[in-house]
Amino acid sequence: MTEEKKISREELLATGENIKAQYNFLVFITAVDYPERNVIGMVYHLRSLGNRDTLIIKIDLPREKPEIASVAGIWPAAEWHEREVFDLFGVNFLGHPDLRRILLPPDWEGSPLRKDYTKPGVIKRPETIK
Amino acid sequence: MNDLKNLKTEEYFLSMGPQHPSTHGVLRLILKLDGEIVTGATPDIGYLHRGLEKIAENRAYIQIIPFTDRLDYLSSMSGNLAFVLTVEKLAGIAPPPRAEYIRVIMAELNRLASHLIWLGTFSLDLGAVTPFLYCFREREKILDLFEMITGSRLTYNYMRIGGVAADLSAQFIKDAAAFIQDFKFRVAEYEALLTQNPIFLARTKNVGIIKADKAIAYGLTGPMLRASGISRDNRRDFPYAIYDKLSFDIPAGTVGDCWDRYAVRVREMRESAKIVEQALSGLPEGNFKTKVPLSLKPPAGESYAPVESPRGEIGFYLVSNGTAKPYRLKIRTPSFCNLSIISHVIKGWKVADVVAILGTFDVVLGEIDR
Amino acid sequence: MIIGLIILLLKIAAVLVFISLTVLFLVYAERKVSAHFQVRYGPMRVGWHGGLQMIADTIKLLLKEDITPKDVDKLVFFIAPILCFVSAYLAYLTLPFSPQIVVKNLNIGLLYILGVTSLTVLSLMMAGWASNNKYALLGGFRSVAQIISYEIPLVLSVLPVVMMAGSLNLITIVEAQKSLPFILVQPLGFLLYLTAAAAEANRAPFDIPEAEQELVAGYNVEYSGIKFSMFFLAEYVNMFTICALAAILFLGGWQGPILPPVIWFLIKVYLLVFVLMWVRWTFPRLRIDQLMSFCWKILLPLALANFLISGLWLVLK
Amino acid sequence: MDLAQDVFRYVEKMPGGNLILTTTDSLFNWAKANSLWYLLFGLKCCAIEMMAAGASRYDLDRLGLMFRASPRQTDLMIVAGTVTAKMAPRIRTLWEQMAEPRYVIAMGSCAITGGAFFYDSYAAIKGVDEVIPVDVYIPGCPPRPEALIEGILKLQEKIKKESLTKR
Repeated sequence: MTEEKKISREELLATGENIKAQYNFLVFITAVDYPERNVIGMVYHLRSLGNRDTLIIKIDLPREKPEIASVAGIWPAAEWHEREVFDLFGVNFLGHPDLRRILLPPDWEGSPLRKDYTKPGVIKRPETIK
Repeated sequence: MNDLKNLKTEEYFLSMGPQHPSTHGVLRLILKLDGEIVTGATPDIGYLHRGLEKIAENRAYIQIIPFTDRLDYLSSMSGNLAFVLTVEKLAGIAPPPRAEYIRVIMAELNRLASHLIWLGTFSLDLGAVTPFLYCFREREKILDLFEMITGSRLTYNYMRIGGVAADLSAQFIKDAAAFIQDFKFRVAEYEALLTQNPIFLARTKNVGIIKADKAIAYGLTGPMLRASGISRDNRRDFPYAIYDKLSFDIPAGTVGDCWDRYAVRVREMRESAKIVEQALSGLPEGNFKTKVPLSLKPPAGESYAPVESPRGEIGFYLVSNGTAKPYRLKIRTPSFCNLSIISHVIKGWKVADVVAILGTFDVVLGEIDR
Repeated sequence: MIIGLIILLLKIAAVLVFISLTVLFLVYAERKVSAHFQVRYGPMRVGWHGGLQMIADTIKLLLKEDITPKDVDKLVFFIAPILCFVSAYLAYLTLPFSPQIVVKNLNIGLLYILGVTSLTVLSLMMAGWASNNKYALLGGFRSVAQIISYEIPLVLSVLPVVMMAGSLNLITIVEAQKSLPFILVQPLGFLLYLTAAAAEANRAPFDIPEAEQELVAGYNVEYSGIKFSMFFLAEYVNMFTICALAAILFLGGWQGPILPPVIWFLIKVYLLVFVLMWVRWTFPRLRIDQLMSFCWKILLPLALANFLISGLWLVLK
Repeated sequence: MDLAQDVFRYVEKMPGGNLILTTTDSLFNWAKANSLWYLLFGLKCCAIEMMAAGASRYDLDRLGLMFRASPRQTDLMIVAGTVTAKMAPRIRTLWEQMAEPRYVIAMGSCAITGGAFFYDSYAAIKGVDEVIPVDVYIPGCPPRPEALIEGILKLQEKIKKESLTKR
């Protein structure tokens, strides 16, 4: 059974504390960039190892200053996932134990997975399948 | 005695990797050492980060399949399978039954090949060179089987949305069955070299223990989780393809040490051999592919279909906006989550144990870094 | 006197040539033996079945650039490989291949060999320290801990042989085994000796000082070209030495029917070399603390017990 | 190398000296070509094929290739996989640590041009030859072990044409 929940960013920590006994397994955390809505959508994919339920939590963050509380204290697995989102989307996780770039070199500029990211030297592939 | 008290000792840092014989690619571990004992560890990944998730946003769905090969290059079939299942789930395509059987056969053969490489490199990490070559001997036979059908040894690009790229030949079915028969004896051979070897036991028993609650908290999947005593397997829990029609065991450990992780994987090889046997005998006749347009436009929405790869749960989180290209493709890879626990596990062990523990993690940097 | 000196020098030169050839053959043999264990062929292209492989390797190693990294302790870095090779080589000056073929028959031959082979540890430590590399340093430390510890069971395991032969002279020890080789009366001693000696020569499963999977190449990680080849060759020279010593002390040296003594001697030595290779390509590697506790908790008590029982038996006989 | 080069500079000047030079050249080249110790270093999928090439069926040891883990003791670096922006400086360092004479094989499309990651990738380098000089290119994704062996044979041919005086 898959359930989807849309909450605001202030509710995240409280919700997390409430559900962590049931949804004890964090599958992944990721983000999706929606420039036309001016929003970065966080996606938390949780699972209950007991009855195999899935819960997807979605939170919209403003694109200019994306900040959200870290859930690394609730699900330790979140630590690396949040670092990855920080690295590739530039989302700032407040209260994260060790927020550094994880995949890219520390001196990298920009957040590559944002839709408007450009880097000189990157060649766009010509369309072959119409 | 007084002199000893005044002796100044200090901890030092040892950078292991990105080029190191035992980091299985380009993983870098920065170890803080007190003599030989590890007091702290910081993994440094990303030396193979190619930006697959960004590339996927500019590709048609069918063009992404080859990239899924290059994630977990030891078991490309799992990556293929996870991706096509995700797209099929989103677009509502049902592959023909024969294709489902073929997918399972291929995925399980690939699991064997992947576990063989793991077993070989793990024994190599412990200093036993010969099992490594024995494992590669059997792996070559599996690769021959793959080559017969897909034409490729490592990156198969075999699964298609709505089926598979090519049908199994009669020769393949015959050879695969013969191989599985032979393979059962070969597993016994590896076990004779390692399982009860006192040096091997001394190096793995009670080394690098991961407790069950810790394993869940850090999101471990696959053999890593099962070795800690939690029987979780996507093949049984979220059955895909035809796994619900097959009978197989989910081996699990008790302690969660290196030896358990070794034993779980070795037993999994036997189970996989069993699965291939069943699937081969039950292979139905019929079409191996349904017709799917080249520029597939799945409806707007999102989907996630977890698959059990040899390393754990691999899944593609796909967000579509109704065009021919995915809007966002997040790849949840097992090694990435499994590795996140490493700095907690290796603390307090010796340098030699770091190598052994890392060996049982069975990481593939291609899927960690994406 | 001068003629004697010339003969001595010629003998030394002959030993050097012999060692070089032996080592080349040993390296070749190891590659071939390991290959055949591993369902491979090993070197095949250079000469008949790769027979010239080692010559190519040697010439190449001599031609390689000899790197001295910037921050090493240059003098120590330079001396270490030389010391390593020389200490390995010195043992051959008193090693009898047959009653006639020996450079200098010393009365304390056994003591001398045990002494000079222990010098190796100094060179490994020097190499590890001077390289200014943490992997090398770890390798150096490990080798010190390991070799010095294993020295004790090694010596204790050969003492009963000395007691039975009543001499430290290697030729006399062989002569004493005319009726029966000491392995038959000292089987435990033989096993203890071989184990401790394998550890002494850094042979797997005791090869932790250069454990490739952990320490990349251990103490010789920064060495290239000719200096590296000295370490590389010294390892095989040592392997031959310990096997030769085992043959002399336990297997009755060159004694045997029909064949000439030298041939018998080499047969026995190469048999032991093969056993060591067999072990190396079969077993995983021990960890440093397991290695040490194995030495102090198992080998040492066993060696002491063996020593005590042999002594009592000799006295009561 | 340096000493040898000095000596043979004079040899070449002497009339008839070329004969000696060619014989030493051919001996040295024979040794270098037949004793290529490669660096135990893999990046990606191609590294698995490199391992397979070293294992039983293909057995690089037949050609005299042996792996060493320390770059100081190796002659050949097989760049097997995608070179990324984060990895490129490390590859350069490794190459600089190798002792002369050293050779580089770029194995697989990724190491040659970036391969599948040529387009759209913000992190992949378009070919390892942007970082270090390459002697032999082996195309394929990944190349079969036979292709790797072919590449090594080509490299051996190349080494055998070298001369001590001009390189």
